[in-house]
Amino acid sequence: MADYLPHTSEEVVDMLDFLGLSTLDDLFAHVPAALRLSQGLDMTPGLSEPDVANIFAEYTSANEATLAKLVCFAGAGAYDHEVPAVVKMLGSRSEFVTAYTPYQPEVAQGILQAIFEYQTMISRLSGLPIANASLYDGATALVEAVNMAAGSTGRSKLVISAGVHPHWRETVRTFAQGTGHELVIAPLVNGITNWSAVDTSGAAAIVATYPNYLGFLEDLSAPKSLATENEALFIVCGDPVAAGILKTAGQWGADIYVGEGQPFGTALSFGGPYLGLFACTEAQIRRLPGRLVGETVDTEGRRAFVTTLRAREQDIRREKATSNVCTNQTLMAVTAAIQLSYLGTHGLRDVATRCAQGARYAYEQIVALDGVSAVSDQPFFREFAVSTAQPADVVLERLVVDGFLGGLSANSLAGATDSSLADPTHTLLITVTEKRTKIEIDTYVAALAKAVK
Amino acid sequence: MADYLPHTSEEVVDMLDFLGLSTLDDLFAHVPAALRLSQGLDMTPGLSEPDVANIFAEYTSANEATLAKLVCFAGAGAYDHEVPAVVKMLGSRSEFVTAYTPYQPEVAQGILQAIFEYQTMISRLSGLPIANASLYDGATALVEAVNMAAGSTGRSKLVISAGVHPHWRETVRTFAQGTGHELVIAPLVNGITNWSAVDTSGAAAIVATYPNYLGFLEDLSAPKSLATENEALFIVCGDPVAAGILKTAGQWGADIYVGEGQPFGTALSFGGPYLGLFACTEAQIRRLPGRLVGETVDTEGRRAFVTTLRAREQDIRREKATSNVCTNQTLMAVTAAIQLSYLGTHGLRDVATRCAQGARYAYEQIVALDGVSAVSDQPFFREFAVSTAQPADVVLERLVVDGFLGGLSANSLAGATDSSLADPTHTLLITVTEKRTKIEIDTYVAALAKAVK
Amino acid sequence: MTLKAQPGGRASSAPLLGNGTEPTIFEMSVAGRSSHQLRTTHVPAMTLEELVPSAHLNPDVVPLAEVSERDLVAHFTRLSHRQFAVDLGAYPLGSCTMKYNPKFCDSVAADPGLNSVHPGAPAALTQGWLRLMVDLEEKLCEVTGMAAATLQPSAGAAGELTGLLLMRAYHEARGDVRRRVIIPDSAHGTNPASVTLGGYEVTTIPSDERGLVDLDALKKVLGPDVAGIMLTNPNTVGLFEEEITEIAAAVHEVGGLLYYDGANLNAILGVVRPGDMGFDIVHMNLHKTFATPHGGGGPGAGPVAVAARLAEYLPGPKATKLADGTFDWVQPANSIGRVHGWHGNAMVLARALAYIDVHGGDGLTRVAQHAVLNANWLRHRLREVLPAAFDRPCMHECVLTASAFKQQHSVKALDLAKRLMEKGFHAPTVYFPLIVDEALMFEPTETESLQTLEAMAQALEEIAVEAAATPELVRNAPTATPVSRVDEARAARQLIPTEDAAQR
Amino acid sequence: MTLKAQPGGRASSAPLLGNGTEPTIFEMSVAGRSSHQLRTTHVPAMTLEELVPSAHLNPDVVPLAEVSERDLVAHFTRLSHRQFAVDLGAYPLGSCTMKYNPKFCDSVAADPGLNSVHPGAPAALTQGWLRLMVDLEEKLCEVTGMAAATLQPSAGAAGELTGLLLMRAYHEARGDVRRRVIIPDSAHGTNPASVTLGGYEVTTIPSDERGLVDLDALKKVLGPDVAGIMLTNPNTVGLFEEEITEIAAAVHEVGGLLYYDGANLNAILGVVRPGDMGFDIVHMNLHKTFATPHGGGGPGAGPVAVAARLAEYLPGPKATKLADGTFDWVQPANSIGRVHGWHGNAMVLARALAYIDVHGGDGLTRVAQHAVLNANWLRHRLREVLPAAFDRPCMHECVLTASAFKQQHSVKALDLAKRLMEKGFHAPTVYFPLIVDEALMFEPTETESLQTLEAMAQALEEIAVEAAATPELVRNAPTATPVSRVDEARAARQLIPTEDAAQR
Ligand SMILES: Cc1ncc(COP(=O)(O)O)c(C=O)c1O
Ligand SMILES: Cc1ncc(COP(=O)(O)O)c(C=O)c1O
Repeated sequence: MADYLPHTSEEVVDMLDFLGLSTLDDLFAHVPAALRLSQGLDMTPGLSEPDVANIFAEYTSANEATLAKLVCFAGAGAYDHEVPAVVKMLGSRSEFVTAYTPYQPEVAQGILQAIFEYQTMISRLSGLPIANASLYDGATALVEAVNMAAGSTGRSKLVISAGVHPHWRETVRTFAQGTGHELVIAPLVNGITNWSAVDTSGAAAIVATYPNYLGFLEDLSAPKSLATENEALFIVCGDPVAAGILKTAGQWGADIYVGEGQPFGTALSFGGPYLGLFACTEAQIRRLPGRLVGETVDTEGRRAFVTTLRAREQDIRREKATSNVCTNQTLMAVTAAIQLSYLGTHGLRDVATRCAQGARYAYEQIVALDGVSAVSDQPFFREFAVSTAQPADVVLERLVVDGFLGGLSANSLAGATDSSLADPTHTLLITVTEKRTKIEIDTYVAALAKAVK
Repeated sequence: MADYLPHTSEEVVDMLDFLGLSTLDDLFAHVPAALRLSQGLDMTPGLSEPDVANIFAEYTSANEATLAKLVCFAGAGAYDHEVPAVVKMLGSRSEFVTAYTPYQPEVAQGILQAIFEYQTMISRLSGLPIANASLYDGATALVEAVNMAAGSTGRSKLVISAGVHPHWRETVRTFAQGTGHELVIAPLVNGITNWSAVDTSGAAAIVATYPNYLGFLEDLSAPKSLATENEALFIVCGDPVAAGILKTAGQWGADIYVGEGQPFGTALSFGGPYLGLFACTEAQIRRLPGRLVGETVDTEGRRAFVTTLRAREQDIRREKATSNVCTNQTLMAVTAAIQLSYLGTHGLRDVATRCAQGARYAYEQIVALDGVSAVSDQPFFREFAVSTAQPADVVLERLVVDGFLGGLSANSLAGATDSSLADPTHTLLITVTEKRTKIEIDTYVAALAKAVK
Repeated sequence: MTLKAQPGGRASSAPLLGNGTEPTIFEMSVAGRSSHQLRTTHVPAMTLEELVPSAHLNPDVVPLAEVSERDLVAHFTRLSHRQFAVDLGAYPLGSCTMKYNPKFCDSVAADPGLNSVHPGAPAALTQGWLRLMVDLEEKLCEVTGMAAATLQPSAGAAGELTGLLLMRAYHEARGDVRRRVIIPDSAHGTNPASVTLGGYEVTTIPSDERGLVDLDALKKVLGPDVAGIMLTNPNTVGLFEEEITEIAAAVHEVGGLLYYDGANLNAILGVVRPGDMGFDIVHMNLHKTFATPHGGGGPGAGPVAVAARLAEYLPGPKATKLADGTFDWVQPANSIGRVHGWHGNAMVLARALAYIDVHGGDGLTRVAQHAVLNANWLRHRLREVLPAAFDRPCMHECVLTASAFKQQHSVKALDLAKRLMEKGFHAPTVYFPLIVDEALMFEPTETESLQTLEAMAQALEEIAVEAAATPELVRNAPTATPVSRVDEARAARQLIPTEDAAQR
Repeated sequence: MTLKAQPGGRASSAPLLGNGTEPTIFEMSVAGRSSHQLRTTHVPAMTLEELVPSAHLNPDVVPLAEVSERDLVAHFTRLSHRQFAVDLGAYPLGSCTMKYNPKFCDSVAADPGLNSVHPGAPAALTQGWLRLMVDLEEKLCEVTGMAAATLQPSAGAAGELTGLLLMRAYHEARGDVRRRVIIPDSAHGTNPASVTLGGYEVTTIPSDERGLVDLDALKKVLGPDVAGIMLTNPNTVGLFEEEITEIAAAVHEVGGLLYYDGANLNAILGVVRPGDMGFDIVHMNLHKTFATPHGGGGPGAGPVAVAARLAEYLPGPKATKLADGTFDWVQPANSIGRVHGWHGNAMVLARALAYIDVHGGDGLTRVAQHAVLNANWLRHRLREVLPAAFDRPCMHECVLTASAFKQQHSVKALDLAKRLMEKGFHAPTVYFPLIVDEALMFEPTETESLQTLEAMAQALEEIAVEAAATPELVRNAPTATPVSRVDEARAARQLIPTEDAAQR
């Protein structure tokens, strides 16, 4: 029996007395008796924190795929980047952790200013003027983006590259059940999108990705032209780390940028909470999903920050709202602002460069292995797909024995029959972040050489 | 190459320029050239934090005796008590961690009030009206206590029970080289002090301990009477956890209380930093070592706290000071205040009771084992000594294989020839805290049964 | 020498030393300064030009802040001193359940055994995580009285939309085309927004004078085109819908489903269950009821639990216990698909499970009892100062009205709320629900002590006196806070959403 | 119903919401309330009476605070908001080296692989710790230019006393009875206190007009009864003792030893070493030079390094590398014995080693260079406002004098310092060293930026103007802080050292 309640039994009696009641049950007298649980919940009784810690020790010990146990070459939207102690410490300050949404700006300048700084950083990394205060994750940020495009164009057809992460595509498909959007998937050829294979006319949005989920970089001029031609919005799903060296979404002409912000200070966390990045042009601001913080002044003329354009928020617009997002991922956004300030201009560039260097160093050795062949001759950033003679899942199983989470099989992400790949079950996605050392890569390549045989 | 310096190279040039200098070396021009290092330090160059983390991973993996690897039955002044997450979190708030000694009370009320609360708690646990803001650890707190007694009585003879922790006695002996105190050690018989074996006349202090380092509880009326008779100060070294159920030092008539505060929220930490507890009667206040916080008001009459009786501090009294303690262990004192507030009146009592229950439960099984015999028939609190047929160090080695840090051998603490024990090498000290479960104790006893054979 | 950058080592912006403003991190930036350190890898250092075709390279460098680690720490620590939080004081924000978040649950989530696991790792390597999810699902089903649940939705609103898609899938599987979802006028704004995104039309029904659903009005709008109804119970005015059984029967009768908005679940834990009331779909806000910290606006988690007949439509893949005792990802037969990039906000889920395990069934019941006790005590204690909008026993929160203050002293609910902040408490929720004039919605939660409630009541009594005697003081509040009242209109009129916009 | 206890959920004491006072934890206490949880052990529950003879049982219960975990957190979080710290802003407290403490070093110390190790565990089970200590000793010896070191002393003052006992042991081993230790009048108060406790008499020598040791004065007091001299170099006025070689020769000539008070070691890292200057015994303040956080007044660590001929006297047991490559505890041949209950403040030692490893030899040198650069820049920048006590290049800190302010405006150094706190900076050290009238001792450290120094200089310029124009403002400062100027005299006169004394 454990809880965090302050009331002593005398106080409970006094309080009930004040209310003219005699038992705690009396508080629920107006709840129909037939509905009330007579036996309480069928659940183990309360345990002390140390007892629960013991239960959790069983969970953790049953996880083989921790970073302490396996060296990580897996990615696909969840990356093993460095998170320095200073970022963890600042991001876990309890004023940030235990605050609510900053509805009262006078006592929430801490969160508000941090979000303002975050918005500035995401705006710069996306190359677009407006960034919101965060969305749930990359996948649902894309949902908001297509909804924005549909609302903006009054159309419902979405042309989406098959290079967009399969989970993101699937998520868009799920929510399209409500919005009625029609999805047209442009297939991959040679690892990059073949836009001409689909009919883009009447599209609300052209959705490209940079790099794509196989790791390859596509020239985005083509989809941009298609968007312009068709008066569709151009949505770019972009790896925000790539922005350390590669062109921004804005530079490619995007109207909307979405991305997964996990690499900025958030642990792998078994997939969540992550951070949905969202930025757009000024033209779209009235449809912006989620919150937006703006600079203003207080009554004494001092700079202050506040959530703004609230009129657009779902709690005011109700059924006319274009998004229902309320709670978002503020703490991850604050953490991203801290991590990006830690990295600074040159740090992000260094991280991105090192990713590209490591990936290339690994790639050249790996495609030379017996039993491995290239999937594409296109450039890549920090990950790439290769074909394996053995099923990729078998290869991964073997690599575990040598201490590696050796990547992800394409079929585990996209299913065994994804149209975009000749054979997902024999396609392995390999990621190399700035954390991977030459020795780790070399050992990994040696293990892979055995595993693919 | 890594550091935490803000200066850009342009700024360094500008700053040197402002000083009329051209290189950083010029700053040291007045340091005789012959003394200056021409090649720098003979040390590995700077490494990044992750690289250093790798070095530290080698240290940690070479430690077999962590709590994760071995269940702990060792004590002797360093105890494996529960430290809840909430205490760790509060104690690591960076305002507490990165502040200096509260010399400017207007911006140090946080630390000052926490110390005031700590002083109140230690005063109550010791049963004495004055407690200071902390000392280094139990051992050096005892040094301060005997110095106080010597100063107060103008004498230099110290009568110390052999039951006082051997390290503490040794520490007192070390510092007596400077003060010239004479140490008289009262031996143990049947595990408790035989005061009549020594001449107490002319003593500055009678130093008893409660419980003693073998774990046994002594009746302190006898040493108290001796102190009274001889007009010596009565110093009690006491386990502060015991104060949850046992008589306080004040109740036994102590003039000075010293203790080791590690059990109050501080990890085992390989022995430090710990927390020296110190309390005394009002009569001794002018000789109080370390700092003291007092309540007062600010110019607007609001309650405020401040370090007080500074006149007694070494930085003012210089060679006339009776103690040289400056930096103490404030963070541990703040942590102790947090932990004791977490426990509360009943929590401390529960912890103490459970220690006694666990120790007794273990004891009764252990002394019944073949190859183990009792050292004393005296009562004990959370630890006890037993005689082992095999050398205690051998027993401990065998217990490690079964996953236990099975206690400490008396000879590892007191040397092989400590006068207070028949045979320290065959004496095992066993500790049971509130964390030890019945299953752990039972398994331990079973392992011990094998190990002592 | 240019010294335009702001000092990182000056604390004038910390409230500890007065209330100047804190520079932005960009204002503290000096080109060439840095904090970051990278590990030694010995990977060959190819140039960018060798690595990537130049068409892809950004000719410019994206500018970020360039600060020392020392300044980084000072900046964000000072920002934290400009932020109210549960850990600093009472936060009676109605509908938000700002209870104390046990630090133990944070420590669970800080364990690399959970948080360093890649979400794409094969199930065989993540059995601990899958088991945790299965255990949590089971417990959430017991709490809500439902048969199965998805843990994927990231927040309450995401849960709502997921629930509506489940409703749609259910009806469509029956070839049943339905058009409308009924919502009471007191509902939270996310409900109608979710309905729209779920492809339904909203039919709003008025609350009656008791603050409850008007059963007759409901019956009038029910029909075969009604997909379902969304309710909270206790509802957003903190009252229990006593006719819920009748409501459920009426909705079910026309083939509609009942959706339970779980934002107020804290009130009924272990006392009464949505499933037993007749609900078919339930979302929970783990960040409310199960005390996972709100993070200044997220992350949350909004699992959705459903009755057995809806289980086949749940999002997938779902962590599932197999016959052999191992765990794997299984896709429900007619799943609506994913609603999250991976498996949900896993670390939030872990925290919530830890919270549930510590409490157990008995502890959760006590949570509800004490939450309701506190709200009723406060409501009754304040009856002379701020009357309740509906004068009946409330559940975990009470909606009071300041309309008398507005009429008599031109002091609005917002003014009272702002002034309360200067007296050491966070403001209650104001102007919600929309059906109450000058609403002040207090949710003290079970973790506030009687003494805190009394102090808050006294503060409100003081403010009531001030509102009469010195209304300006209240209207101009707060002034002792890091900034005084903020010009919200200007922020919207003259939008400055980034530092770069500010510079222009 | 009694409601005397203070609310735990009211934040009026947090500066965020004005500056009321925070109740003590005892004032928040309500009998019967609690936070603590104990694990399930199933150990048989004997009664106290069964466990311990009644003569030992306390008939009363020792009262502690009884608060909920929520109130516990609120109280100590609010207290933290009433506390200045390095992480909030510049802390130029001279002689204290309040530099930025890297969070990485804290993370090292948070590792259970280090901090969950019992200090009494056999050496075979703690090889990692022993190796860490050996590695640290080696690096500290390289930094100081000494042969061996003890890691036991808990702080600088403990190191001093240890050093004096080593001095004594050394002389006594030679049958050499010596009586006196020489100390300059500028020395820190712990030096003479340590000398007394070491059983020696203090002979104070005056500083000359340069602020340095007066070599002639020194020579006059030297003699065969001099055990040694204690110096800091740079000394406590921040100046390098340029004649250190001559001083060393003179002291050594009479058979005395040179003790180096390492409080100011930050100034000379990698530039010049105490051993090379002729010192025989050196203590270091790891909490200063090697950036282990000060913790509001500790813990620190004060290792003592010595020349080869003193190594045999060092405290023991010492972690030592054996011929076979393993590590064990070894007692130096003629050890003075233990000066710590166990092996020293181990977690502080680990932090310091991490700090040293990150910097390496090159980084440590940069630390000293930049610390000295900052101090000189500040001294020169302030020359018109606050002249240096001694007009020559300083090392890592500068001692300025406010005597003109006192004479002209009756504004004391303390007043300037208090006012500076309202402008966002911690005060410098005041009235130390004693030889400087109205001393203000600034040690900016290397981690403050040029912008911070400039802002601080501007703040002091503003204060100088205020001192002339509105001296009351400065004399009454601070007022914007959590409390205004504190009545120190009353605290001493009417001593209230505990809540219980306050109650009486
Ligand atoms: C009644 C009600 N429903 C739904 C929500 C939306 O939940 P979330 O913010 O987690 O998306 C809220 C949140 O404030 C709420 O109060
Ligand atoms: C010059 C000098 N010597 C010695 C000391 C004492 O060091 P500690 O406080 O670590 O005991 C100090 C500390 O302020 C100091 O500044």
